[in-house]
Amino acid sequence: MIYILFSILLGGAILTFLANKISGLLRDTFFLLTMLGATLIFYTQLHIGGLVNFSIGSFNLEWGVNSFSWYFSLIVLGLGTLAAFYALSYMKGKENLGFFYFSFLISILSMLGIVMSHDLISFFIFWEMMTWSSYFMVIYSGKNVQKNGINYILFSAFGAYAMLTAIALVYANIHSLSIVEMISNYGQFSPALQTWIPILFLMAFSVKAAMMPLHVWAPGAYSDSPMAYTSVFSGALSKMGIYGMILIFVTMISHLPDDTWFREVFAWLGAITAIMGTLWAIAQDDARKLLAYSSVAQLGYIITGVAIGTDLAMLSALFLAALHALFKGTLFMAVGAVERQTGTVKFSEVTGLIRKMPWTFIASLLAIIALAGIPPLGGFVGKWMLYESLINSNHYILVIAIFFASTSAFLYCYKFLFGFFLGQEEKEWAHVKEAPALMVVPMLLMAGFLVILGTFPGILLKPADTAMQTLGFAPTEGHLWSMSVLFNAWGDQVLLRPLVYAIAGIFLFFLIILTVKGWKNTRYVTTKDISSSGEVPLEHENLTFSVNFYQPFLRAVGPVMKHRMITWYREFGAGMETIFDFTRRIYTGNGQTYAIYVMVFLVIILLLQNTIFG
Amino acid sequence: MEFKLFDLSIVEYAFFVTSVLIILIGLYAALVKKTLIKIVIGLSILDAGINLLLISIGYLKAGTAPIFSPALVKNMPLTLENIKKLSEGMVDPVPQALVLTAIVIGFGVTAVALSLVIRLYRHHHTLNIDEIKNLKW
Amino acid sequence: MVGSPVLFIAIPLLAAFLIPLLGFVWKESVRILPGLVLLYLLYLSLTLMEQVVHTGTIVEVIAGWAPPWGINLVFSPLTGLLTTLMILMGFIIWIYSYRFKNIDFQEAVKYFILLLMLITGSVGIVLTGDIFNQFVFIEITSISAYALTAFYKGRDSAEASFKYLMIGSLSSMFLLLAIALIYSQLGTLNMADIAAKAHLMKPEFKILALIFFITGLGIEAEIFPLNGWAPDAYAQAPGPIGAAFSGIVVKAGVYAMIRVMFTLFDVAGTHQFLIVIGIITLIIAEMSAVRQEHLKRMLAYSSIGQMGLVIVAFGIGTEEGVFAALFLMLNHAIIKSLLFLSGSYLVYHSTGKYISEVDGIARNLPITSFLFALGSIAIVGMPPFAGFWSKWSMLTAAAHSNLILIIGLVLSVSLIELVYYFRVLNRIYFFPKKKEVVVKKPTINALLAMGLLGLLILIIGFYPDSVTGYLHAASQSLLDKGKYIHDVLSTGQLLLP
Amino acid sequence: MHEIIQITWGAIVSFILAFTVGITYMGLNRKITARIQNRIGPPWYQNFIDVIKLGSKQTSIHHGVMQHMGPAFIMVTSVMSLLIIPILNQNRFFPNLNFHGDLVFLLYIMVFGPLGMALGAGQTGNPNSAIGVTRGLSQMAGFEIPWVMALVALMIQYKTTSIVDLMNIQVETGKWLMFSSPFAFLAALLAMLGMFRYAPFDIVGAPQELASGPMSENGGKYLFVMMSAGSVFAFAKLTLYVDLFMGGANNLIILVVKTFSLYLFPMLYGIVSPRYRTEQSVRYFWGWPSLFGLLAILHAMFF
Amino acid sequence: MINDKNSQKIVDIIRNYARKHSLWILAYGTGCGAIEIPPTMTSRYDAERLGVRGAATPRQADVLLITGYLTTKTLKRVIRVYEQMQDPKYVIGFGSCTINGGMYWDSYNTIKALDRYLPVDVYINGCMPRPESVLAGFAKLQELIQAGKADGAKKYKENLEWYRENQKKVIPTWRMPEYNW
Repeated sequence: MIYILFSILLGGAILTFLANKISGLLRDTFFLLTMLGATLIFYTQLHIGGLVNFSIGSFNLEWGVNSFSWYFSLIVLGLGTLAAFYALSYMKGKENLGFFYFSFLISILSMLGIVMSHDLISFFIFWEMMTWSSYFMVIYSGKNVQKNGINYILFSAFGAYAMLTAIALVYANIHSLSIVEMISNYGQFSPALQTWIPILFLMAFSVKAAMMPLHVWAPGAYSDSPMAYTSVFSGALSKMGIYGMILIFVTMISHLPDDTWFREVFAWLGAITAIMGTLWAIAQDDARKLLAYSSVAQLGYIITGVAIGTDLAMLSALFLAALHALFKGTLFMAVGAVERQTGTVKFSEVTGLIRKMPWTFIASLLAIIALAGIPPLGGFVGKWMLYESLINSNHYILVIAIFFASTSAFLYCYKFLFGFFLGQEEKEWAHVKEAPALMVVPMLLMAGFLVILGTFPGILLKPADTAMQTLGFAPTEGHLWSMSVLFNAWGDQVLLRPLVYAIAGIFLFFLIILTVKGWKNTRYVTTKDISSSGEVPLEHENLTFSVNFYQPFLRAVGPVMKHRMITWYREFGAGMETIFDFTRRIYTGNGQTYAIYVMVFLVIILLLQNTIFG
Repeated sequence: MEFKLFDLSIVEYAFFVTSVLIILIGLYAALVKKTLIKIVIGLSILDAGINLLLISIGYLKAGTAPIFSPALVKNMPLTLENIKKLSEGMVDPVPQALVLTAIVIGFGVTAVALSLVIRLYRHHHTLNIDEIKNLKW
Repeated sequence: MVGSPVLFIAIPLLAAFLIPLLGFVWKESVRILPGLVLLYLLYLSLTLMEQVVHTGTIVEVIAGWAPPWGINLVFSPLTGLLTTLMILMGFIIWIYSYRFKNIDFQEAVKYFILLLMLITGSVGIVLTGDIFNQFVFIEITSISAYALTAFYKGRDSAEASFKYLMIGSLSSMFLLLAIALIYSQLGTLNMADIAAKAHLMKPEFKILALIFFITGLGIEAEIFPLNGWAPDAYAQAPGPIGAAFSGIVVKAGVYAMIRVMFTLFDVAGTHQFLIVIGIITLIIAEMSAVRQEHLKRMLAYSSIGQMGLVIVAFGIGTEEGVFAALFLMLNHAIIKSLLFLSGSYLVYHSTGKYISEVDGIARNLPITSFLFALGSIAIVGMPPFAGFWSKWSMLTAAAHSNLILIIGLVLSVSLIELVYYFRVLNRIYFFPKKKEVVVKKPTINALLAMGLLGLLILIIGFYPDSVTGYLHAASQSLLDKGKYIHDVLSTGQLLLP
Repeated sequence: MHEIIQITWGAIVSFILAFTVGITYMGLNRKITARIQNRIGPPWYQNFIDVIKLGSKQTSIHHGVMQHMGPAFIMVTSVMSLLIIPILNQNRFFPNLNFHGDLVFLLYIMVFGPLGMALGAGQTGNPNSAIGVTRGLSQMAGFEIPWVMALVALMIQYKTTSIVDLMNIQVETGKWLMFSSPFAFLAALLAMLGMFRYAPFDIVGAPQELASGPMSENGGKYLFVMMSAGSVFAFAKLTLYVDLFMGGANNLIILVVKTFSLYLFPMLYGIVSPRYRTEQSVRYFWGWPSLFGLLAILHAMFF
Repeated sequence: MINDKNSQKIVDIIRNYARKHSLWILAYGTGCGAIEIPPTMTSRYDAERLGVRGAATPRQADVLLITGYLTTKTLKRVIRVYEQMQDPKYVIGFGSCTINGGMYWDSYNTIKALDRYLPVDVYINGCMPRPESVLAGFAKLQELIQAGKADGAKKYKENLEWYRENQKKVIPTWRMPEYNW
């Protein structure tokens, strides 16, 4: 079945690519059928525990599904399918669609491949396929390819090569590429290898998960790929990094004698990622950039959860991972909808779309509430579990850091909603219509799912729990919530529901009061009708406040943000290029010089012959 | 066969010294002189020096030509010992063969080099190698 | 037996001389003949290869003079593999350049003669078991290479050719010196014989000879700092010749060098020396490639770098290392040829061949650009393409020998490689095209040649088992020195014809 | 069903109580401010009059549905925190939803309303509102840090995130937490300044600069609900502080005394203070209050 | 029950009481009269004890205070502000200039009688009126509210066309949103 799944995706990708030459409709049909077919097969035919293996290049490859990978493929396929529907409408009328759909399907395929690989070599192959297929997406727009594209591919390759080194080391030591064998033999490695293998692996994974020193590719890459793909990119593809990290942390780091340091360092890196990502997100004017930095920040929380590694922390990381896919998918789609309808994604340009694109607004509002972790939605459950786990495992300062990040996150959350949907309704955007249904419905579906998760988090917590049991955790049901009282038993059964109902009840009660009272004498006025010292704003006068939105806050945190990681990298790169440029001057262009080099080489070797060939 | 290089008579010694000197002269011309023609000449000298060196390896004072003439092999069965005995007085033929080949090759290379020099001169109007470096870095 | 290894040298040489004659009869035959010859040789080499892998080395004695006196040709799995590769590359290059100089008949005659000579020489370097014979073949290759470099008769190609010639002359000088040294010491020119008797040499002379060999063959194998000629020659030679250089000539040079170092002498420290020199070559070449403005020059530096990588892999010295090195050579030949072939069409329209002139050319040359992209992605070692498997085997070999620093170095250099290849790719695909650029569409046969190479990349990428068997046999045969000596020297104990 | 009725009933009674007390405090604030400024000042019940007047406004306008819902959002926060925070020790008052009162949940529900209202303020299109919101959010990011530090210190020290547990501990030991964890109290107290948005942290709704900021487009019934929510929220916050640091209260009178004495602090501090700019106030909260918070955490970890 | 007449009466009493004692003023400092507002509000006269308090925006305000002469340019803004206020709303003309132009009676660009443009509930005489008279004005307004006679807004609505006509006479470029109450 796995073969069929993969061949459907691969064949579908190629067919879609080829069909592009024939007709657009055929291409769309192929694309959709492939995606739906893969999803259908995955959910109906694939059973957990199934394994296939075959041999290639004298390596034994093994693919299979377990609960852990099932959980992640859930994210990939769920988000992927919705994004596929979205993409049909979003990409309509753009160029190189065959290329786009091809890369889309290939990246879905490679992500599934990653979670289903049971051996390192196919893991790596799928990993790289994921890298280049997503690279195609990053450069799809053709803007900033030389900057963002190269950044992305360079960092990804750096990570991939780190992983390749680790795999080579493992292979050289145990002569097997099976992940299971690597894990079971891990204890027999030399102490140096025991430290270095996880570090190398984690380097690879933290690139994809955009962890702090290695995150600089993320904002550019996320914002440059088409939004239909960015939702998958940020929602699912970055989760592959998390997937790997969880594997490494659970199987390797816990066997290290001094794993505490390891965990502390990574937890802190995650927290710093969260803080810096948040701060930078606040400073952005481009919605895509804002969401990109926000993704970095959100992944920071997840990394912290993974690094802490207690039952609750891991559960929260898994839960947040799925949740992040949901809300960040929705938000990127919303940005895509706005981009498609208005043609720009700058907060300083677009305002007041709420009445023009109400459904998009509702979806983004719900997603933002979930992102901010505000109670009635699912985001709170994840955040709350993270805090509890941090407190339970005595990481107090981390709590503060995470809390700071998530409080500051409100700032950019508000900026997102305000920038696009609220504020003055300008005449410039009066023509804007709601996005097509094919774009709105996936967003609303995901947003609706977020609402349901707020009341019934068990829907996701149960598969997450099963996944964790695969990794060797005890079943978490029932014993996790010793300290807290919010969920004193399983999350969806006890007190969360009354709370959510109470919130809904209070809200509705006061909403009704507000609405009914003076119903006849309440009137709607346009946003031009505001109290601005008696002045009547003219049609062309834009009174929306959107430039330097959080200037005071940014001034307050200025010292932290003065240094940008990317400038360091860029200066490093420039320095290297200077060195390279200098180096190639060895080739002077004078034939005689080359001849002299030959003689010098000869003389040097003759002089050193005893050292070299001694 | 024996190791001959350090078992030298004065004549042989002279051969070696001369050939090394010629090689050095050729190298000097090829590496230091700036004119293309001189460089080509240097390379030719280099070739000549090496050829001389090769020849001198096979040189045997008062050796005979390495030919098994009918007169020489008359009445002798063609066994290994006999052949060894016969060839003792002969100059080693292999280096000569080598040199012949090398001379031919050197000739070819020089011809190509000269044609290239002509073309370079046509394009650059100079023979100074320092000025012919369009291709660099 | 289908045919003997002699045919690999005899037939193309004969064909090369026949070409001008046949040209008087039927002009088209000038173009067709090399192809037929190469196709036959390809068939021959493939069958022989199959045979050799299963039954063992074929040693062909020329003119009945048994080793160590006569010249012999050794068709072992290793040499057979390289021969097959070279013939294959030659054949593909022939397909590519079938319409080359379509109008100018005389030029075409020269071109095909030289091309055949180049292939003959390279194949001869690989096949021969005689060291002086090898020298002769090296010279044949070199002279045809000089001529081919200068083929365009332009200012720059003459310059490149002259530089190549200068350095090449030095190379031949050192080779002759080394041969002279060996001959004066051992009195034999047969490689197997030398290998068997190497311990008889005085150590100083052995090392001296080795150093002369390294210098002389290093020039052909493009190791730093002996590779000053290479970028110029690669960049100025016609596109298919660039491919031939990187796919055929360099391979022969590396083979010769490795043969000398692995089989002829067993001096301690050669492996470390190879590793060091390979890494230096790799790093310097890749560094030079980053800021390169000329496309073909960039490819040339990349080629040099790859050869450095191959040398490092040889330097690991284990069977895995040699396997990796051979695999790298194979992949490099295929991929770099593809890059040269497609790259020369990408800059066909320009005189400067600047990288900046390929902007947005993918819209006009979709297939060529795609193949270039495929090659680029493959050569930086991205799975699931061919380059990945060779890089991977190289890494495992290094890891097995505990050379972890080398892994790090090689991979960080790969990052540099990635940068400059992707910069070009981005330009090809995503930069706005300049209005005035009039693109030259590739001919059908060129597309066929490139497509074949692309197909090979995919085949090896998705099914590396298709070649690994041969590579293993080849690497074993390289390392098994005793078997080589035995195979050669046991052929024909007859003293006289 | 019975439970739901009890909760609803409790909610209504608590709401009325909080509303009354909160509004009275506001009135007293005005009175005391006036007295300090050597004025007679309005009567203590002046805010009741104001609220009734706002409620009896005949017309009102809104700029869209978000603004219409804004006051309901903020009401959710007020009422929910009121329901979660136990009003008296051992739940002698209506237990409502306070089942033990989870601090993390409380922290998050406390920002629910302001954000909702901020959305409403945003929809008005009035630049002053948006500026006010950004300032408010920035300031929130400021004062939440010492506040959370204080709470985390408590959580560490007593291994619980439940408010009720913390109250019980104080009842059992007979020692108020403001004495047993003084740094936490200090940090929380300073954070409270920001929470109440009195001077010097009143730049959010500064009437002279921003025309009352986020509320500038709200009048009539909207302002009425907001004002009620504000006073209820004020009472809820004060009760929380009393519960956490001052041993809770055994009956309503003690509660009122304690809350009022606590309320005097931001009030009096505000009267004599000028106004900070946003970044100044943010930096203020990240300065001494956060240092106290850190000390509190260290204190909790090592003692 | 709520529609019951008696209970409606009680509600009215409470309402009027609240409205009377909670006057949030929007002091439109048009002219020199604005200088008298600070003494009225600060400790010497302390209008806050009467429930008078400044409001920041017209949306929140009950009383519009026109302090002093009103230039034609300002009139537009004043009208705008007035129309943005929520019912019930009152206008106090402050100083002689709002009554008859005062010392600007022959100025070309001040309006002479505010009453022609906005429905004034209470005039405070004086040039300038002292705080005492301001307080007296407030007291008068409170009286009117208590009696339910402060119905300027109603008048304005009823006679909107007349007011508009007057307003448009003075303001040449009339560009205002519709006032539809």
